[in-house]
Parts: sequence; structure tokens; C-alpha cells
Amino acid sequence: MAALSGIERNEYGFLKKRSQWSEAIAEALALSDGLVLTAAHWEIICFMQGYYDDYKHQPNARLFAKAIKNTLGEEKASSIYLYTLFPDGPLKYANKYAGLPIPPSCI
Amino acid sequence: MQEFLDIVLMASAFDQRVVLVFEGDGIYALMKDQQAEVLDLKDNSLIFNALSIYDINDISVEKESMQARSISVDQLLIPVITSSRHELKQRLQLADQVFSL
Amino acid sequence: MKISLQINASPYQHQAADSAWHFIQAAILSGHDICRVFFYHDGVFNALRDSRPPGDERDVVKRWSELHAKHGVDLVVCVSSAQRRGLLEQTVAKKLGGYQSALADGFRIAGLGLLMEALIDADRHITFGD
Amino acid sequence: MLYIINKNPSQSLALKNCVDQAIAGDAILLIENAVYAAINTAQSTLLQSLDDQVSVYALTPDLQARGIGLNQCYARIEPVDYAGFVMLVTEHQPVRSCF
Repeated sequence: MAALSGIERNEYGFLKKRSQWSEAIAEALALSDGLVLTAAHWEIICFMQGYYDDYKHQPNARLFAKAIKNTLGEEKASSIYLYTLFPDGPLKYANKYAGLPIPPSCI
Repeated sequence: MQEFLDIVLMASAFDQRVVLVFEGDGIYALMKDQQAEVLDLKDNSLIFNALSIYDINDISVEKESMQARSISVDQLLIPVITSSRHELKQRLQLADQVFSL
Repeated sequence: MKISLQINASPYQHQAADSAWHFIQAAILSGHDICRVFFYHDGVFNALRDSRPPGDERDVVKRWSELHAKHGVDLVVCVSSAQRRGLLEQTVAKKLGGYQSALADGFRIAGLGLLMEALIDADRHITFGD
Repeated sequence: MLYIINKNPSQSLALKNCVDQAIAGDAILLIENAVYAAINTAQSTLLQSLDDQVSVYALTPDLQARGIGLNQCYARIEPVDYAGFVMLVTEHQPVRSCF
């Protein structure tokens, strides 16, 4: 995938440097996982980036759900909703497309 | 500190009522303007700002410890309640589990 | 009474693992139920499969494995503490077929959720170490 | 409340903080290196300022392992073995390990 050439990634396919992140990179990463990002995906991805910038913290799955519930609302925090968006794991893949490190609980 | 805070946050994720008490030198953890990055460390103090989104709002500092260190609440990262040693002891006494760091 | 424990320090450097082990022996003798031992912070080093202390010293890791074998005590190693400290070295773990291989017999790897579960379930939770 | 202290007062303020906080009915248990605080010396006045209604225990095996005889300890120190430790844990709520 041309967009991803020259982008440093770790063994899990996560960006090594957030400075290399862009929306186009996020879309390319998702596409290589067979996913087309929609506004609903972006809402979670942007939430993830904002959370990290504010708190320098990576939540685990339970905390992630609680943080989403208390900021974006209950319906966005349901597993069904989140897994429909990111079938292979909402926390892991939202972080991946956000250009953030892989959360310790997702390895 | 990071790993200790993980316990605090998880307790909230398990819908436990969390009371955070800062006493002694523990108060220094709440100081504003920490620049951990000069030591190439991640700034763990920012996570205190996230406590409210996990519904952890019951955060107290011990009055005697604040006075002994000449620290005022406006030097702290987050809003806190100042309570006496005696009041805090009575609250801890009611806890099911107490964790110290 | 149901009692859970948490061990926050590495063996040999700190007395925590010894204190906890003696405490557990006495608690079991008194008829109490040790429902879980949760290894956190440097406590995860209590689970190192390849630990080989000199033959004339107590073997802390083996002692835990035996405690599990004899009394079925649930020994849980915190996944994020372990990862941070290299206990679950990725390539080795994968090659040997999963994380479990890094841990001595009787230990299992899990998240903080199991600590919370123990805290809620147990009548008392006792922390050893720093 | 049962306070479990595992550090010598020269390593940590944990014991001092407990002495300041403890109230009638509380108990303090000294284990590991904290058992050094049980020794009655002219310098160690810490336990003397403690409320009479607070019990102070020291773990006997930890005293023995460090060569501390009961005759060296404060009169108010009550020795307990591990079974006594377990008993203290069951009799007090909450239990707090202080560092």
C-alpha cells in the first residue's frame, strides 16, 4: 500500500511515531485491515486521540467503555456498537488508527 | 504511581465507590506543573485530570500535611477537599478495603 | 473467612513473598479460605519459571507452585505489570506457545479485573510489599 | 483498623503516621523490618506517644530472625506468631498495609 510506505510500524502494525500520523494514514491502515472508516469510526478515533493528549494514559477495555459512556454517551459505549465499528477489537484498533501506542492489554 | 492509579481507575470501572486521600508526602503527587518529560518520563500526573470522567470526585487532602509542607490548594492540579486528619481517619474507617501507596 | 492477598515486591530482594507465604500457611491451618493471590508491580517476579535459587535456599517460586498444587490457591499475575517488566517476552512467548510458558506451574496471567473481583469477593485483602 | 507496618521508622514515616492517626480500638502490627521499632531504646520515643488504647503487636518470627529478644522490647509490645497475625486480620476491619 503506497500510502504506508516509509511509515515505521511495530510488530503489531501500529505506528512507531505519532508524528507520522495523518488522516490519510489512518484510512490506509484501516483499509489494509479491510475496514473503511466512517464518521462513526472517526468519532471514536478522535476521542482516543483527545483522551491521550489530555491524560497521557491508555485505558484498558473496561475503562475505555466507561470513559466513552461518560463523554460520548451510553449508546456509543455498548460493546455491540463498538464491535460493529471495529470487529477485531474496538480498543486496539481505535488506538491503531489514532496513531497511538498499542495498549498494554491488547498485546 | 501509574500502576497504583490503574487500581483506582479499575475500582471505578467496577462501580466501586472510591475515596482518594492524599496525606504526608503523597500530596506532592498532586503538584501542578510537573515536567516529567525532562527526565524522559511520561507525565503521569495528567491522569488525575481524568478522575472525574471515571466518576471519582471524592478527593481529599489532609489539612495537617498541607500545612506542614506550606502547600495551598491552588498549587494542586485538581480541585480537592481539605479535611483534618481526624475526619479522614473516620472516613477510612468505613472503607471495605484500604490501599496505600 | 475469605482472604485475598496482593504481593507487590520481588522475592529475594524483599521479605514480602516470605511473609505472605507464612501468613497463608497459618491462615489455611486456621480454616480460612485464601481465594486469590494477586501478583502486582515487581511481585510478578514471583512467577518466573526459570528462577533457580541455590540449592540450600528456599525456592520462592516453587513454593507458590506447590501452594497451588496442594491447596488450589489461585495465583494471578497481572498482565500489564508483567509486560512492563519483560516477564512475557513476546517472541519467546509466541515461540513456546503463549504467555503461559514464561510462568511457573500454577500461575496464570490476567488483568486487574481479577484483583477487583477478589477485593469485592473477599472479606479481607492483605497487601505485602511496598 | 489494623495497621500493618513493614518498615523501620528510619526508612519510612509509615509508623509515625499510624501513631498519629490511631485511635482507641485500633491495632498496629509490626512485621519485617518494622520490628526494629519494637526495641526499647532511649532514642525511640515513637511508641511512647501512642494512645494507651491502641494495641501494638510484633511478629515473633520476624523478631527472632533479627535476634531481638522480647526483653529488649517495650513492655506494651505484644508478640504474635503467624496464627496471631491471621487472627488480628480477622478481628479488625479495615486492614491497611502502610509503607
